[in-house]
Formats: sequence, structure tokens, C-alpha cells
Amino acid sequence: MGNIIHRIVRWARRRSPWVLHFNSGGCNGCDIEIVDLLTPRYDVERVGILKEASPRHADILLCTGPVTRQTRDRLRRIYEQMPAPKWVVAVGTCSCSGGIFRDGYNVLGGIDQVLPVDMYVPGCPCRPEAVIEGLVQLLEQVE
Amino acid sequence: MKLDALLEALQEAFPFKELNPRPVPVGETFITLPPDCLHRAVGLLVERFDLRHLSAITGEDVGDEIVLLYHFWDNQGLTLRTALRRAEARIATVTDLIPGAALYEREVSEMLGVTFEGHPGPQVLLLPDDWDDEPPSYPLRQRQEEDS
Amino acid sequence: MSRMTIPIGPQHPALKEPVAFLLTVEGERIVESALRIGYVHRGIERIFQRRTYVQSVHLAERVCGICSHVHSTAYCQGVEALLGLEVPPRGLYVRTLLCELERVHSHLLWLGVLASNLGFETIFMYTWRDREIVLDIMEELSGGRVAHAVNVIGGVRVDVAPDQVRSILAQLDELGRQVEAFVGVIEHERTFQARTRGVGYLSADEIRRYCVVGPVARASGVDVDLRRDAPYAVYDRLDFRVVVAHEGDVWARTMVRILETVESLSLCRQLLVGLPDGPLVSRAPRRVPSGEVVSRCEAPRGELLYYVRSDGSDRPARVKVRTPTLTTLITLPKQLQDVNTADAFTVLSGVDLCIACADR
Amino acid sequence: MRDLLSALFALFIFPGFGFLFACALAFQWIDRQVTARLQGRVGPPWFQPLADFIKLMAKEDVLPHGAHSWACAALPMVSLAAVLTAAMYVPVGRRAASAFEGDLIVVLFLLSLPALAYFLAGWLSASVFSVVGGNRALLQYFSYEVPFLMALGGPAILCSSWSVSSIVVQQSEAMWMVFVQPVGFLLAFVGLIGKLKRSPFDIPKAKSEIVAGPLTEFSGRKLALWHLVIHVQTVVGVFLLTDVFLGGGGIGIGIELGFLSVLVFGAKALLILLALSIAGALYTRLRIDQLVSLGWRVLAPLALAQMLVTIWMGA
Repeated sequence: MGNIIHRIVRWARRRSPWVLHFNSGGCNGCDIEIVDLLTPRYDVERVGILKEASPRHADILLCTGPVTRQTRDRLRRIYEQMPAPKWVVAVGTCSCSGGIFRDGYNVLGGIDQVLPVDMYVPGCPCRPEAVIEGLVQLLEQVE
Repeated sequence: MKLDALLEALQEAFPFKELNPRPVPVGETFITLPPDCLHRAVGLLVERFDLRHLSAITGEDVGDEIVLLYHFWDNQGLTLRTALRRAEARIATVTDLIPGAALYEREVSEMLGVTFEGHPGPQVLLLPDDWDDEPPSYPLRQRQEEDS
Repeated sequence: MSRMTIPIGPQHPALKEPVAFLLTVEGERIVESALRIGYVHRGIERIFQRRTYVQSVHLAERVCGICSHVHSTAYCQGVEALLGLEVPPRGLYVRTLLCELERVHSHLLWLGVLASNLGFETIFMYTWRDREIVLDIMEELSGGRVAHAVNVIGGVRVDVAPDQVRSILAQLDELGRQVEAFVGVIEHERTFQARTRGVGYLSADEIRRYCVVGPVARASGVDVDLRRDAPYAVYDRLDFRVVVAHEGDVWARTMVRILETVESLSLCRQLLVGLPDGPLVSRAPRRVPSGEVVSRCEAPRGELLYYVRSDGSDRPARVKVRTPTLTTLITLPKQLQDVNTADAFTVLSGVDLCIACADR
Repeated sequence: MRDLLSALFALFIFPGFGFLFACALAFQWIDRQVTARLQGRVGPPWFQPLADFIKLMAKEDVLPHGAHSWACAALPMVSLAAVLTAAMYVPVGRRAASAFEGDLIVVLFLLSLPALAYFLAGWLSASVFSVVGGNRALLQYFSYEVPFLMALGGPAILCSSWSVSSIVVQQSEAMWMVFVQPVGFLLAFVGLIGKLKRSPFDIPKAKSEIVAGPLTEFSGRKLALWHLVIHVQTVVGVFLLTDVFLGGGGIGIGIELGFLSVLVFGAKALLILLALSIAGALYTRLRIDQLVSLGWRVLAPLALAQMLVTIWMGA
């Protein structure tokens, strides 16, 4: 019985990933590609992805951009506000490593300097297909 | 913009200063002024020539001096160049003449440590609130590169 | 009525980028607003000083993801002027073509964001769907949807083949029809008008006092456009109209932007049809003679200024970027005064904030 | 024994909780599909609402510091109970199991309970956005509720009965109310959009303004229940309009359809749902002051006029 419930819940989690998008210091390039995911060509609602507004409703935190000194605490707080189970996806090269901005005086580096990252999606900027692929691969690992 | 008339008027207002007008690409004219004349000069541009569009204020640390460039524009560019002594980087604000300069001045102020006297709200603009203040460090000042 | 403080941002669904507004409201009326930017401040002007001139082209494109090409255009134009380098006409045409495509993309994107913030999801979906056509064209030309890496110092690195010209013209015609439909919606949809008319009003005098540029200025009757007033690239060889409106509200800004999109599409056609033969790029030396330059371009959001000073080495001594959003930010407290809380988001969208540009 | 079994069946399976739950999920899917198609998208697969529901049920349930914990837990339960109870009196194709004279009033009352719970949830969940959303929800309630009640009162007066079931029965012998009272139907439809907080009246939960309104701080199970409340409310609201204005499961003068009437009823309900989705996709969200003025300057006077005409006709 427990096994069946476990499998049902896993099925539901894989099919209903609600994402929250936070730009922690990016250039907008990845952000508009993430918003693009919602629009007719990519339409991620067909795989159950919804872009949520409140951290409390979200399962996956999609981060773009490097972490700047101003956004660090906010990023942590948003992560803490999300109910478990939750995952973090770093979208874009600068959110993976700091990228081109890594030696800026106000930049701390990639998202993994602040939060545990579950999936890295490189690209500058990431294509929407790459973001979808990253999410799908993340969901395949969901238990 | 009537550049010749403008230069003439400026020279008339500051008879003993060397204005050094020189063309700079692309379509810009640079005029040099001492810091204490700048506010009056901007006032003259705004009132006599209706030159109200200040595109930007560039600040640069060139070693012993901090250079400020006030980029104006009215169908062609006019830049007022002034140099402050690094030890005492202060200049009168132009926000009373051009309210739009408020953010430019705040940025120059935090990046280079220039004090704009009379600025209505000289808080930091881009840097974090906890940017290390003791001793003051300014991201675009040159000495920092040598330190790090 | 009791006062309440509503913090908007840095994470907020209406904002694609982190920026914080503190709205003090009485009921639904805003009595005070405070603005905090700098969340996206990466210190780009400092990073410029550590990169060579060639690397800096790449960095200039990353100031902003929406108007990346115009940033590198302004930068390259400046460095080319320092070098005294003549860009071949074909290179200038391609560069201008990308500038105009980018304007179309930026304005459509903006219209979608405005509609989404107004709760008009359908228009958001339609504008972004049609924006894909522009992205396809840009991808076909450059290989990049958002960042193009088209500009190099001395010209461009991509060419437009004759069969590409034909296919792009066809795609532009299709897009033109869609844009006409949007014009109709903006002009006639009553709920849209109810939400945008009279909201975020700025007078021409306020525009001048705050040195505001771009579509926001043009929507208040201030007739400035660098493409006409100080032609760069090949704008002096093209035929276009500068769209000006006089209402000064969000609706006028919408009209200005969407009609500008129509103009931009016509500019793209002119550029493709009149594309001259010849090389794309002039060879540029790695070292730049000392000197300084002020380079201005009309970005989708208005006047973009690059100041570059060279000390004769292979790295720029100083690159200053003044983006158009910095000029519109300062008007926000004025625009937000005494408006309804719901309209605050119309106002914020209406000026087309690009925080990445403003913070650098 | 048989009576008891059939009562239990009616309560839990059809047209009880099980049926309503299935309908709520189905309606949500249809709504999302239609909206997606209108926007040129593909839309979610059929099991999406179920997956969302299970996932939320299995998620951690956190509340911010300062939120009223037992109230936040009780409010969605109470609302769910209210809308499920309301459904007991709304006939689905056939006569409602527990119909009695005056049940229309009960249904209308039970349907407004969630609005009040929603407002309270906003006030008690310790977030600025929730409070603003709660305030808006209450203001909105006062704008749509009066015209909505008066619009539904019209058919009741004409039929001289305040029971949904007998209004349905009377329509099977005469014309559908939508033809007798088109204005009333329109008002009830607009009122329903307001009641369900759907676009363009999604003011209390305007995503781009106040995040998710009163639900901003809810997560996990409580959020799942809130979503269920909203969707069951949609189902009951649509069923109510179908019954009162479209003649329930009947197709015209005096023909008995038996079990088929459920299908006819479903088809009519789907039409209303479709109209709701389309209306949501076509307009810009109004501002709360614009809605209040629409409610009191346009809808309420129209409803009043309709009411007076109805009484005059009936007399």
C-alpha cells in the first residue's frame, strides 16, 4: 500500500512541476527565454509546468544570472520560503559559474555559492529548448 | 544648437579661463572648465540656450585627478569637462538646474567618491547598503586595482 | 484611512528582473513610493577595464539581454571612430538591419509584458508568438536568438545571402500583418483603454526637466530620435517617420511603440532591398590610439550613450555606459504619486524598465 | 437498506462528492485547455489537474510566522464543506435529492461563504499581498453579489418558487428562462465571473499585482483545498446557471429523457463553461474601482429594472 502511494506521489510530482523564476543579477537574456517557455511555441503547460508567482506555491526555483551581493539574502529567503520537496535549477552560464561577470566586484559567482543546485543549464543565453531539457532531466531524477 | 554663439557666451562669462574647445568623435565638442565655474556654466546653457538635455555624467579617475564629463545633447553633443583634485573631490550639484541629473550624480558619487554639494538625496544608487564604508572604497577609483 | 506599505520586489511576478519598490498606500491609493535599484549591478564598467577591445564587444552585449545588439553597436561605433576606421557599406546595412529587428523584438516583448501585467494574457501570448518570427530571422542571420554577436570592431561578421533576403522579406510581411492586428486591438479594445488612458501622465516639460529619452519622451510630444537627429550607421539613407504622440500616458506610449514597430518593419525591408555589395568588415588593429569618443545610438528604449577613452593600449581605459532606463527611472515617483495600486504595475510596465541596463 | 444505500450513493458518488470532485477536475482541465487553445497553445494533458492536486497534497505545509494557524487550516475546510453542501440542492439533470422549497436561497448563501472565508484567509495569513487581496475580495463581493442575487431572483419570482428543482421543472413546461430573461442571464453570468474571481474580474488574486492575493502564503494541502474549493465552486455555479436559466436537463416541452437528461445537462453546462473561458481570454483585467462602479452603476440598476419588470409581469 505504502509503495503504491509512493508511486502515485512520484507520478504527480513528475507531472506537475511549478516553477518560480528569480533573476539574481542576470542580463535579461535568459529571463526572456524563460518567459518564452510559457508562450505558444514552447508552451510548457503541456508538460504541466506552470510559472507561479509565490515561492510558497513553487516546486522548482529557476535562477538566472550570477548572484550579486544585493540579491544573495533574498535568494536564500525565497529558497527557505518554498515548501519541500524543492529543487534549484541554475539557468544560463553566469548562473552556473558567474560567467562573464565572475570577476565583477559586486558578483559572488554562480548560484551554487548560495544554494544547493540540482541542475545546471549552461548557455549564454540558454535556449528555451535547453531549459526544457534541463527540467525534464531533473524530473526524471525526482523520487 | 548654435555652437559658436554658445562658446562665445561661455567665454564672455568666464573671460580669464581657457575653454579649449576641441572636437571629439562622434560629433561632440569638449569644453574644459574649472570646477568652480561649472555650475554657472550649466546655468548659462540651460537658461540662455535652453540646453536642458544632460545625457550623462561620466566620472573617471585619471590618477591625481578625477575628471567629470557632463555630456549635453541638442542635435549635437557638447561635453563640459572638469577636473577635481583627488584629495578634495567636491563639486556643486546641478540638480537644481537639471533635476534629471540626480541619478547620474549619485552614481558618480558612489563609484568615485565625489561629493556633490547640495544634492537632495545622496544615497547609494547601485551599490549594496552594506558596501564597506570603512575605509571608504570606491569601485572605479584606480588605487583599488593596485591593492587587490 | 490607515496606511500600509507594500513591498514590490525584488522577486515579484510582474518584474522579470529584481528591483524593489516600496509603495505606501492608503486603501488602494499610493501616497508615497520609494525605489531601490542595484540588484543587478555587476560592475560592468569596471570589468570593461580588464578586457581587451575585442573582448569588450562580447561584454557590451551582456549589459542587457533585450537590446544587446545596440549596446555592441554603440560600443563598436565608438571604437571605430577612435581608430578612424571606415566600415564598409554592406557591413553598416547588416548592422542597422539587426538594430531594427531588435527594436521590433523589444517592442513586441514589451507589449506582451504590459498586457500580461494588465491581466490580458491572450495578447501576451499572441505578441510573444509573433515575436518568435523576429527571433527566427535573427537566429537565421546570426545563430543567436537573443545575443547575436554580430558586431565586430570594423563591421559585422555575418552576411545576408540573396535567398535569405527573400525568405526574410516574406517573414516580415507575415509579421507586419500581425502587428497591424495589434494596432487595432490597442486602438479599439475598451477594457485595455480603461486601464491605460490617463495613467502615468508626464508632460513635455517634465520630460525635458528629467532628461527622459526614447518612446516615453516621444509619447509626451517631445520629438527626439537620434536616428533622425544625429544619423549613425545608414539611417541617413533610409526613409522613416518618427512617431510622436501627445497624450503622455501609458496608452500613448503603447501607440508610439507599436507604430514604431511598423516603421521598423518598413526600415528592415528598405535595408534588405537596398543591401549594397561589397565586404562586410574592415580590418581593425588591436591597439587603439589614445583619444576619447562619445557614441550615441537610439536603442529601443531611447538614447544610449557610450563614452570610451583609450590610453593607447589594447584595453579601454574607461568605458561609460548610460542606458535609457536610467533616465526613465527618475520619473517613477512622480508617475506613481496618487495612482491606484493596480495602476502602479501599468506605470512600471509603461516606461519599459530594463533593470539590467540601468544597474549594469 | 436500499434507501440507505442509494442515499449514501447520492451523497458520495453521484451526484455527491465523487462526482463533484471529478467534475471539478474535468472543468479545470477544459477551462485550461480552452484558454490555451484560444491563446494558440496546446494546453495541459487531461490528468493535469489530478497530478497538481496530488502533488500539492504531498507537499510540505508551511505557514509564515504570525499567521493564524488553525484559522488558516479551518477556512478552506469550511469553504469546501459549504460549496459541497450547496451542490446537494442543485439538480444535475434530475431532481436534486434533498430539494425543498427555498433551497435557492440556501445555495446562494452557501456559495457566498467561500468569498468571506477568502477574505478572512487574506487577513489572517500575515502577508501584505494577502491583506490587499482580501480587501479587494470583499469589495468585489459587494459589487457582484447584489446583481447576482437579483438576477437569480427573477426566474424564482416568475416560477413563484424558490426551489432550484421546481424552477427546472417549470421550465420544462414553458420556455427557458434565458429567453424570458436574457438580461437576467447576462447579469448572472457576469456576477458568476466575479464570484469565481475569474479573468477579467480576477482582481483579488491578480498575479502581476499582488502575487496570488489571499492565497500567497498558503502551500501544500491547504493550497490544494483552496484550489478545490474554487473549482467546485465553479462547477456548482455553472450548474446553478444551467438549472435556473437553461432549463436543467430538459430539452423542451414535456419530453421525458430519463437518464439522458444528465448528458443534456452536461452539454449545457459545458456551454456556460466555454463562455466563461472565452470571456476570460478576451478582456483586460479591470481595476477594483472600475469593477465597483460597473457593479453599482450598470449591473445593479439593470438587475433592479429587470426585477421590477418581472414583478410587474408576474402581477
